[in-house]
Amino acid sequence: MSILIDRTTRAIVMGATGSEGSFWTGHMVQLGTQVIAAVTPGKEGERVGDIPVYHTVHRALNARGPADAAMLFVPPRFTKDAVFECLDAGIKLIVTVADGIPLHDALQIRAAARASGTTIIGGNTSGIISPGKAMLGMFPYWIERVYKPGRIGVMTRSGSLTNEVTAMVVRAGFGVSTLVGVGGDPVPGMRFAEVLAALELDPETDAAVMIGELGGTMEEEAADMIRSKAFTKPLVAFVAGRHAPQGKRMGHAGAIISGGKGSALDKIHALQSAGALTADRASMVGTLLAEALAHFAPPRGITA
Amino acid sequence: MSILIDRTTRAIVMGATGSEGSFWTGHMVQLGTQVIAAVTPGKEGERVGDIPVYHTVHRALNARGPADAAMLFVPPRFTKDAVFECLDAGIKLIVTVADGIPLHDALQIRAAARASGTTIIGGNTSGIISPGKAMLGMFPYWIERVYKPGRIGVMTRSGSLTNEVTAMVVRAGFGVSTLVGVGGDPVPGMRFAEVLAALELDPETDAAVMIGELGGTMEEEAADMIRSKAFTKPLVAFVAGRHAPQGKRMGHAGAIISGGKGSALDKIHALQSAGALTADRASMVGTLLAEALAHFAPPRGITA
Amino acid sequence: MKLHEFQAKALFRDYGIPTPQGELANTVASSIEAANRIGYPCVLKSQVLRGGRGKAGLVDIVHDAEEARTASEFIFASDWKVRRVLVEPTVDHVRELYLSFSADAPSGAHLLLASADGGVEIEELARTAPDQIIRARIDSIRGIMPFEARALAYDLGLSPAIAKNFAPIVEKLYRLYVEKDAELAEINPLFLTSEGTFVAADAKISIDDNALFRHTEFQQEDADFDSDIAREAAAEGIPYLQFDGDISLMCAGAGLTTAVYDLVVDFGGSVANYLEFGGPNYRKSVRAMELCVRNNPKVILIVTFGTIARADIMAEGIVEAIGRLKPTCPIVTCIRGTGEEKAHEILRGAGLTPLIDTEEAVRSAVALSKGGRP
Amino acid sequence: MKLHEFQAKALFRDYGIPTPQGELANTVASSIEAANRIGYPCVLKSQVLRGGRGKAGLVDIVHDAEEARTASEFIFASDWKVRRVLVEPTVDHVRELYLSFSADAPSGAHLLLASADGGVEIEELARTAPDQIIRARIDSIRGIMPFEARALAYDLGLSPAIAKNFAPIVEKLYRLYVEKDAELAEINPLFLTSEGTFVAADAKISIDDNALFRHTEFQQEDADFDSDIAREAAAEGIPYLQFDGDISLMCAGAGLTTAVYDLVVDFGGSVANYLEFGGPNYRKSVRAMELCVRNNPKVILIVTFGTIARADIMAEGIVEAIGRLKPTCPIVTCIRGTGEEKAHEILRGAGLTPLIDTEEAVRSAVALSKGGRP
Repeated sequence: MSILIDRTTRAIVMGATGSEGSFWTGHMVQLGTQVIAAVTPGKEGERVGDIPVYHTVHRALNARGPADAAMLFVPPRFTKDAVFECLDAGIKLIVTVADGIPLHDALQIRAAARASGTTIIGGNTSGIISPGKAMLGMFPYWIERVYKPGRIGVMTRSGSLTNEVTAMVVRAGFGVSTLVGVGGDPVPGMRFAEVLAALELDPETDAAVMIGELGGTMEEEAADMIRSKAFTKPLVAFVAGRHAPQGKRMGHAGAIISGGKGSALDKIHALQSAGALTADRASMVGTLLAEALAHFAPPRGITA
Repeated sequence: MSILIDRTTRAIVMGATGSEGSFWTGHMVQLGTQVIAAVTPGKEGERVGDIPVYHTVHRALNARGPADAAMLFVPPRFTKDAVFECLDAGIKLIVTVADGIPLHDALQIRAAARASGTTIIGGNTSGIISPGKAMLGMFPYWIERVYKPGRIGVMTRSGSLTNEVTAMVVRAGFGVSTLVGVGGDPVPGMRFAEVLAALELDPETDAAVMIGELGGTMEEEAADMIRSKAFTKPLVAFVAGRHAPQGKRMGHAGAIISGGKGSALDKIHALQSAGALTADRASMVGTLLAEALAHFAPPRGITA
Repeated sequence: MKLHEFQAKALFRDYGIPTPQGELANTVASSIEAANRIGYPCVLKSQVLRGGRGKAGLVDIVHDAEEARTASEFIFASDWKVRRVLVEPTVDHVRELYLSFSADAPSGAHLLLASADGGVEIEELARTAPDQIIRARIDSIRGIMPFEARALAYDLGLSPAIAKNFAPIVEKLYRLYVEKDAELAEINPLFLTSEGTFVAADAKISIDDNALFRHTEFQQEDADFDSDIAREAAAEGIPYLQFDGDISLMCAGAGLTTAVYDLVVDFGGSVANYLEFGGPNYRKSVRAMELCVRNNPKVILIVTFGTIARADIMAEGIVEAIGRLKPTCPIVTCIRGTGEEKAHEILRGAGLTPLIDTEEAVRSAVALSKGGRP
Repeated sequence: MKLHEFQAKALFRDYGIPTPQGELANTVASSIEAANRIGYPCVLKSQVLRGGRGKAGLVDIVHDAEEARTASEFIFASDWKVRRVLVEPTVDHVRELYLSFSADAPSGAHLLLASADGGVEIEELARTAPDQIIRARIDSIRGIMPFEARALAYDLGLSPAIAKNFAPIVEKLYRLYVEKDAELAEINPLFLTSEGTFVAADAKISIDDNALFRHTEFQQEDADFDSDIAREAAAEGIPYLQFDGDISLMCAGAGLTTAVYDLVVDFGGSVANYLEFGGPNYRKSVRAMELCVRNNPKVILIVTFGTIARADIMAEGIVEAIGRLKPTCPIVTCIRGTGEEKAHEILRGAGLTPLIDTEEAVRSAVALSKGGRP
């Protein structure tokens, strides 16, 4: 198993006709993802590889049957509209890679996700991958040093850093069950705590790796999950931005200490005191994982 | 039993400090309704009879405990705000008598009711009464010729006509379990079909009387309920406006034939063909009720 | 409150929806001048709120000044009391579409209706070609989103280039509909030109009366009322409808008054006016009866039910009104409810015969209206 | 994008939120003239985007022209590079409140914060008197409703008469916050006058950079950037932060660049600039390196990971940039991912030593920055 996506997931892709969209759509299909339709207004009748294109989500679903998921390669200013189009069609998992979604749009996206019980991943993310099964996003899964199937759930706010950290997971002899990029925005559609809740239930995930960074409260919420025993598997956390100066945005829109809150050190402290293992450097992640799993008695229901 | 309200219902009243509000609040209490608090912004600390007044719904509930229902004596232009204040506080039954709620406000009220699973009765209604138990509204229950407890569920779009028709129910020897005034507006918060669904489940209701009128589609939806066996008890319908000319609003904002649809005759035809009994005149309602109940084998679960 | 076509089109232009560049004229002479300025062929459109102006010959395409004169003379001389004519250039077009927003009561959503086959009444279209009508429900709290306008355009079968021009018209009409609290905002026909652009050839907007308090920009004109009495009743806040029969109704509540109307017709009578007396207006007896009396009815029929509006106060008011207005026609009263006994005493004191059964009262009124005895 | 106080207050006035009637001055002389016109006492407020201007003595109440001269001379001579002073009358007030809107990420709502005890920083208030802060979450799809503003007013303990004046300020600030796509809209302090009315004594507004495309009314000024290089990087769309250390970072992705920043400091080095190279900018090697070179760094440290942005293309670009810019400092490269082998070939061909381990690369760069060997 894995969380959120696997070989049975039927996905549509919005914006698959663009150059980046078609590149990654091809790779998603190569990895095993069932892409049943593409949606680009004005391009119905065209094809992306073997995938037929429709003007709208409804038309795509009418023609091709129901979809479980939507992958959005849509510019940030049109993302809210695309997300609501998917919500309107009842799609329950939406992944958006757009970097630069307006804050108020992101708030409405998050609010709609909560109200409708939909999982919306992103924006500003590489997406989600269950290596060897399916991908909705932009992971260079073909680099074996970095992406290997396994039993570690990974969640991350960063794309580039994820490659760095998962390479360390692989180097330590582990692989990844599902990797969820929640994205680097201040208001992500899905939060770490929600990923942990899913990983907790996944019998094929033994432990979690969190790639966090300064800004926001997601790492603290994850610590609360551990403290309240809502997440009981080992968690190894790497939090970037320990030396980031107050008030400067470190690349990601969400990566900023504001009002004296959200420093990486505060987060590391919260995680440590909840019982998580924290890595100061990416290179430590593999060792900590091995250590944690050696001491960890798997809870009931986890298959060996 | 009864539907929606009874002696256990804990209600707040918004606008109870006005002259009409305080008159009817007094009568609601006299009839047995538990009114736990009144809400009028700016008047916290005052009292309406024995009932303490608060600035806001939240403050009222904080001080007096949870409420099941809210009765609104609030002018039409402030009704949407008051309804959303109650929704925000989690109140699950809201009755608003306001006559003249703007159409777009009414649409949002109806949409919010559906989204949140709340029952909103009105606007432009006399409210709801379970005679002998409780009342949220403005019924002259003290006129015994008209209001008597019993086993007939009544639903109506009109206040004045209800007195006329219920008097006939009483004259025929019956009484009322619960009377729901859905109101005379084009977009009521609760519709006939929804009242029927509740009456169907009420073991203390043997039959229903519907006081309809021209305009809208509520009577047709009620006919559909009978046709689909979602309502299986006898239904006697009186539909006003059989001779109303097309394109004129007959008093109620909702009482208009538009686009050739919504005539009383169409409604009567729909009801008849679904198996309802229809009364051309109010005076026939009692006879038809007696006739229907004589032939009706009460379904499983109805107590004698 | 219905807007005239020229008012609705002015709103369209405010919201960026293209319309023909017309001129308003209020005489035969100014109509011809406008037509000359605009050039021929052009179209003369009577500005009336009633439906059916086309069938009545009140919309006419004219090809020269002579035709313009004939047409506008016909229009201004008609018994429709036309006061204004909108003179517009004709617009070349390749297709007529239908587009409207209105309320969808069961869902609480706004209802978006469109058809690639406009030009006829939507009701006729719904009967003859229901498949041609595309429906969408727009969340009234969230509001319309671009994808909804786009989906409509494609579901109408428009080509991508034309869909791109259509979707903004949908969003603009929605904004107008919402911001102006319209019950209905309709473009029918919406012309598609050979260049792929859109022009609203007609415009129907009805503003929600209950929301007029937040739209002081809309003022009902005197001429928009059915009668002077109707206008005065509206100013007074008394619900009133003008008819031309024998019996003036003065009844409490919309539902009861409507039911009484039915009974009058059932029993062979006819109604002079519908008037709601009671509810918030139950103290306005004199004013209400005065409006009835001005219709010279054969009978005034009063059917009410007292609640907080006490029956005895109504009875007092009626007696006072009779004293001041001295109506020459018979008056039938059926006043029940709170204070009923005292009310009947008062009515008897004034020589009236109070009844308590609505049907009996109506029968009596109908008999009196036909010159019979009650 | 942060707005200056005078810009934010102009927006307040557009939205009907009262502010003191101030004047903007950009020289000592014009400050004194403004103060003379406004009358004494009045307040001189330096218009700077950094926090802490009060503690730095850049906000001053003056009681006569002489004090105005002394204060404004001090302000314009400070090393804060103050270019403008807002001169405002002082406002009599009986109380200072706090009011703001910002985003609440977990709920997707707008966060309304208020306190009857304003004047200090909200963070300080949160620490010292958390009970004094009233919070409300405003549905971002439905928007604020009057009851929410009213509830806030009463929960702050305001009397009915004052609550009636407060609630509209809340709704107006919300409208501004939403319509201008603000990340933060804050009034602190919000003065309550002895007449029971409100005046915004300060104004803090930050506009969401990602939404600036729909707000062409806001233009970043050159002087608002940390450096000329930062301004040029912004114009180019290259994420860039100005520091003053030894090592210029030129790395792929925000997370990795931030992690490299941490490592540099961990290993005892210092950063000259943060620069993201890669992602959409991976073909901008020459421009990116030029920006780094202008900081005269002791080392340029390149750490990237190729995906669709191929490592070999980045390597080619770097070699081209070196050829054109001929930087005099050493360059450390750590380029991995798609096209890695070819990339390393290219780098070696240009005399560089490609590394594949980030930590090794950072250690090497830090050593080089201290004059050591890698």
